[in-house]
Amino acid sequence: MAEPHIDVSIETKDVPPAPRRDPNTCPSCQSHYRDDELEANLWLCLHCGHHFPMTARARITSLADTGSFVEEAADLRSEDPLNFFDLRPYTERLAEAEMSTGLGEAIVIGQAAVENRSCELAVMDFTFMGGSMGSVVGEKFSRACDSAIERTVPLVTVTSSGGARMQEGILSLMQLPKTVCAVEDLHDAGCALIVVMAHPTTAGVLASFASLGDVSLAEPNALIAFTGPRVVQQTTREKLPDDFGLAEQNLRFGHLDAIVHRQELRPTVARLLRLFDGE
Amino acid sequence: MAEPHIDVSIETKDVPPAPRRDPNTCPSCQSHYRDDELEANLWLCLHCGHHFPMTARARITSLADTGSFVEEAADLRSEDPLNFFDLRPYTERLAEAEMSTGLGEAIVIGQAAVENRSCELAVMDFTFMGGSMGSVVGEKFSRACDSAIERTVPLVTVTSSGGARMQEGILSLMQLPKTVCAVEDLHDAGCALIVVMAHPTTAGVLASFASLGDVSLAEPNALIAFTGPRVVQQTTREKLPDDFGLAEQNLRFGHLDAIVHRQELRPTVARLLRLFDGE
Amino acid sequence: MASEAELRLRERLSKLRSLPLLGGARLSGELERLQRQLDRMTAEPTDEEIWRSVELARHADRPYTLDYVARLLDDWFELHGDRGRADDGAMVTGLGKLDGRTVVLVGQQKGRDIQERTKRQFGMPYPEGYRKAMRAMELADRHGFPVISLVDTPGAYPGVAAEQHGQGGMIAQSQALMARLRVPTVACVIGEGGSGGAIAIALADRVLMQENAIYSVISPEGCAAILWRDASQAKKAAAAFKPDAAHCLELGVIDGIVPEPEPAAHADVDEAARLLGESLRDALDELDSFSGDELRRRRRAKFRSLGIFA
Amino acid sequence: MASEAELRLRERLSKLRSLPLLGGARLSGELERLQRQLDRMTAEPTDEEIWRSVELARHADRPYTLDYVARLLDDWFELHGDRGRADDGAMVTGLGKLDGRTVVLVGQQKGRDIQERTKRQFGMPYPEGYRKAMRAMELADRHGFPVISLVDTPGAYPGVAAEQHGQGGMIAQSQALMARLRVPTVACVIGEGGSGGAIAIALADRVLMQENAIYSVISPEGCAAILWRDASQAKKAAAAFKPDAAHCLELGVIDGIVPEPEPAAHADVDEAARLLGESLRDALDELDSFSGDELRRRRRAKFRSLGIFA
Ligand SMILES: [Zn+2]
Ligand SMILES: [Zn+2]
Repeated sequence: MAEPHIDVSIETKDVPPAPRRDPNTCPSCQSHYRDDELEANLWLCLHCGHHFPMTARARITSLADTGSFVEEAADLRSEDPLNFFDLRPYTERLAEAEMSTGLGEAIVIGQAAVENRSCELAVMDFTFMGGSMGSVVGEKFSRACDSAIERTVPLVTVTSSGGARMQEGILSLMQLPKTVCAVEDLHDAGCALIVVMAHPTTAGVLASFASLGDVSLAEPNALIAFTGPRVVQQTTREKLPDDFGLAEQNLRFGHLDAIVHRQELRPTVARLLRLFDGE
Repeated sequence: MAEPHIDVSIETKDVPPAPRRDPNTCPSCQSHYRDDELEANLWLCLHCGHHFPMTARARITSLADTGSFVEEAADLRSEDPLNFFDLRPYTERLAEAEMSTGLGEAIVIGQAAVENRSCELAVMDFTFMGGSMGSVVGEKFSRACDSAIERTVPLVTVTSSGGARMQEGILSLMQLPKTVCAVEDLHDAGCALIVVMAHPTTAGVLASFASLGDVSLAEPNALIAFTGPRVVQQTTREKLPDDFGLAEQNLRFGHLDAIVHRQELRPTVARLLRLFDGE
Repeated sequence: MASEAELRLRERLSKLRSLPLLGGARLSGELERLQRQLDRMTAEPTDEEIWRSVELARHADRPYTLDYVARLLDDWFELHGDRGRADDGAMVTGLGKLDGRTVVLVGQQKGRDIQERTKRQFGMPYPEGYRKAMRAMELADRHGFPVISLVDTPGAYPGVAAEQHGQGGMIAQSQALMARLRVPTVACVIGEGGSGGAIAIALADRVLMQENAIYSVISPEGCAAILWRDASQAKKAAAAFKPDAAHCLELGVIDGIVPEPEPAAHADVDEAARLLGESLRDALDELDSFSGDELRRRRRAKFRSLGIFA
Repeated sequence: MASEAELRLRERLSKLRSLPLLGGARLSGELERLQRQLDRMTAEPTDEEIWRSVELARHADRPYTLDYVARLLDDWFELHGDRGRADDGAMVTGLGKLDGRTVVLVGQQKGRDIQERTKRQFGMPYPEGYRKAMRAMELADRHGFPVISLVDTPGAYPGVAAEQHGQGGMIAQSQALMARLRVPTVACVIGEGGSGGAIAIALADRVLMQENAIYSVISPEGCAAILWRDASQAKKAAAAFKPDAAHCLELGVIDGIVPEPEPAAHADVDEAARLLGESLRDALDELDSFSGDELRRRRRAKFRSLGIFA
C-alpha cells in the first residue's frame, strides 16, 4: 500500500557535463581546444559548431556592448539556514564554488547595452554548483526585474541550471514563486522578458522564470526539461525519443520561439530589443 | 495545383435526426411512444433512457419553475438580406418552419426561476431549421445576455444546432463574434453562463457561445463537434473512433464539466444557480 | 428590394469616399484605380464577377501571409508554438515593425509547393494554431502592440485530432480573447476567409478585405452539396450567398476594401503589398486616438450590431 | 546559530499565539491541543519526529482532497477538463460552499485503491492537470470566488508525454496566474507537498500545513540518492532538509499549522476535516478586508521576501 516514492524533485540528477570528460574536448567530434581558442570563437567548436558551455562572464562579454555592463548586487552571498551537511557542509561547497569560479553565486546581473539598446542582463553560470537556484539566485533575478522596471528596459536572461539548490531545502523551492512574482511585476510595468535557454535549463528554473519569457530562445542541442531523461527513464521505464528534452524537441512541441546559433544570438537579441522598444 | 476545396464550413451536413426515422421511435431500443407518453417522461425512453430531442417549449417547461417563465423578444423575425433562393426561397423555408413549430425562430429567450433562483433562459430548438443560427438567433441570444446583466442573474442556455444558417450568408457567420461579444459583456458584468449542450451542438454554435460557459454540461450521447463525423470522414479518410464527437468523448478530452442525465438536469442547474449566487 | 439595397450601397459609398481608410487625399495618385473600384461596387457584381473572386482568392499564385510580411514588416521575428503541445504551421505569428511601429502579426499561411502545403495543412489550423495566435495576441496586449491579422484559410482543419483537441472551443476562445484586447486590431481577408476558421482571428476593430478576396460562412462547394445536393453547383451557390468583397461591404460586415493591382494581387505582389500596407497603416492611425477600454467597447458594439432582422 | 534560530522561533510563536489563524478566542475548547502543538514547536523537532511526519504524510489511510471536500463543502460541483485535451484525474477542481460562501477548490488527489491510483496517477498531475486548475482559478477570478488549494502530491508526473506537453512551462504558468489573481487564496499542504508539482498551486495569500504534512524541494529518497549516493539514506536526508511543518513555519515559508487529531489525521477524518475547515475559514475571514489589488500586491511581496542570504 506504499505510495510510490518517485523522485520528481526539481533537482535533476543527470545534468551534464559528464564529470570525467575533458571540458575542452568537443563531445560531438572529439576535437580538442585550448581555452583561448574557444574563447576567441564564442566557445563554439571550430570543426563542428558544437556549443560548449559558457561562463556567465564570457556570456556577458559576448552579448553586451564593450564596457556597457554595470554589475549589480555582486556582494550577495548565500547563508546556510539549515546548517546543511551531507557528505560535506554546504558552506564548504559554497566556498569552493566561489574559489573555483570567481563568482559570488550562480547568477550575475547588471545593466547593459546590446547594439546600443539598454537592457538588464541576468546570466546564470552552470559552473557554480550546477547553476542551482538558492535564495541568492532568486533574489538577484528578482532584483534584475526591479532594475529593469526602474529604467523601463527589457530584461534578457540566459539560463543554465540543474534546478533548485537542495542544500537550502524548502527555501530553494520558494525561489520558484519568488521569481515568478518578480516576472509578473516586470510584466505589469510593461517591460519585456527575453529568455535564452542555454544547456541545461531544467527543473526549478524551467518551472519558474525561464518559462515566462515574452520570447523564448534556446541554443542548439540544449537540454530543456523539467524532469531529466534519466529520471524519466528510471521511474516510468518508457522508451525515450532520441531527442528527448532537447531544444529541437521543445521547438517542435511548441515550447520555444526559436533555436538560435550562438553566432546569431547577439544580433537576435538586439533585434528583439528594437522590437520591444515600442516606437 | 488546386487548393483543396475542403468543406469545413460551420454547417455540418450530417446532423440528426436522420430524416426517414419516426421521431417517436427510440433509435437505441426501437420502442415506440406516443407524444404524450414521451412528454410525461421528459422525452426519455421509458425502456432504455435514450434522450429524445426536446422542443424549446418542452425544455423550458421541464427546467423553469411553473409559471415563472416570461418570454422576451418573441416578435423578432428573420429577414432575407440576400434574397436567398436555392431549391426554394429562404422566406418560404422560414414561413414553413414557423408554421410547423409555432416558433418565430430557433431560439426562445426569457426570464425564469429554477427552484426559486432567478435566471435568464436561452433555449434553442432543433426543429426550427435544424437550430441553425442566423441574425435572429444571434440577436436573441445577445439580448438574453443583456437581460441577465440587467438583473445580475446567471444565463442558462440549452444548445441544439446544426450550425450557422447558410441562407443568411456571411451575416450568419457574424453571429459567432456577435454572441461571443455578448458573453464577454455578460462576464464583465460578473454574471455566469451555464451551458447545457443537447444533441446536436455543432459548428458555429459550438465555435461561439456554447463553448464559453463558466460551466459546460451535456446530455448523454449528444453529438458535440465543430465538424461532424461524416465530413471528417469524407475529407480526411481517417478512421473515426466509435464515440467520435459524442459527449462522452468530449468529457474524456476535457471539453465538458459533466454529462448530466435529463432527470438530473433541473436539480443540477439549481445547484449551479445557488453556487453562482455568491453569498 | 433591389433598389433599396442599391440605395443603401450608394449611401455607404459616399461615406466611403470621405473615409481616410480608402485613401482620401493621401491616395491622390490612385484616384483612377479607386474610381474603377467604386464603379464596380455601385454596379451589383454579376454572378460571373462573384465567381471570378472565388477563383482569384484561391489562385495558386496569390500572395500569402508571409509574402506580405516580407514586404511590409522590418525586424520580423517569428514566434513559434502554443506553449502546450505543438507549433502549427498553418498559423504564422510574429513581431515586426510597420513603419517603425512594433506590431504583432497573426495569419494563416497556405504553402506554395506540395511540401510546404503539407507542413502548413493548406492553411487550415488545428486548435493548437488558434492557441498559438492567442499567445501572440496576449503578448501584444501585455505590451500595447497593435495586432494585424491576415485571414487566408479554407477553414479550420476538419480531423479527428482537431476535434479531440477542441477545435470549436478554441475558435470560440480566440474570438473571446479578441473581444477582450485593449490594443488596436486590424484584420484583412487576403484570400479565402473560410467560416469559423477565419472569424477566429477576425474579431477586430477594423475588418478589411482585398478586392478579390472572399469571406463566407461555407465554401461554395459545401453550400451546393447541402442546398442543391450537388457540389458541382458551386458557382450557383456562390452567386446565392455572395462571398465577394463588395457584398460584404454592403452588408456592413467589413469596413473597407483594399485595392489590388490589375488584374489581381498575384500579378504584382510588390504593388499588392504596398496597397495593403497603406490600408493597414491608415486603419491603425485611425484607431490611435482611442483608449484601450474605448477600443474594446466600440469593437464589441460593432460586432453586436451585425445582423439584419425585423 | 542554534540559539538565534530558537529566538526567531520563539518570536514567531508568540506572534502565532495571538493570530486568529490558529484559533485565538475561537479555539478556546482546543487550547490543550494547541499547547501541545506549540510545545512541540518550541522544541526543535528531532530527526525521529521529522521522519514520523514523512511517514504520516504518506500514510495509506491519510485523508485526501476529496475526503475533505465531502466533509467541508456543500453543493459541491466538480469541474472537469482543461478545455484542451484531457481531464487529469490527479487534479480535482470544483465549486462548493464553505459555510454558505462559494469557493473554488483545486487540489491533487492520490487515490485509495489500485484502480483509483492508476486513474489519478498517484496524485502526480500532467501539464493538463495544471491547466485544469488554471481554468478553475480563472473562473474564480471572474466571479470573485476565493480559491482554496489542497496540496498533496509526490510531485508533477515525470514522463515523456508530460515533458512533451510542457510540464515545466505549465507549472510556471500556473504560478504566474496565481500571482495575478484578485481573489483571496488559501493553500494548505495536507500530505506531501512535493516540489514543483506542489508550488504550482500553492502561490497563495495564506499557506498552511497540516501538523503532519511535509513540504519539500525534493523527496528524501531523491535527496539521499544525489547527495549521499544512496537512496536508503532517506531518513538522514529528511533530517537534513527538514520538510516538517514546524521547520517550514520557522523559515517563514508557511503562515500557520493546522492541527490534526491524535495521533494523526487518518485516525479521525471527521475531526481532521473540522480542524482544517476552521483554519480555512479563519484565513478567508482575515483576507476579506483587502481589495483585489491589495491582495495581489501583498501576495507578491510576501513571496518576493522569501529566502535567507547575506
Ligand atoms: Zn566539434
Ligand atoms: Zn429506448
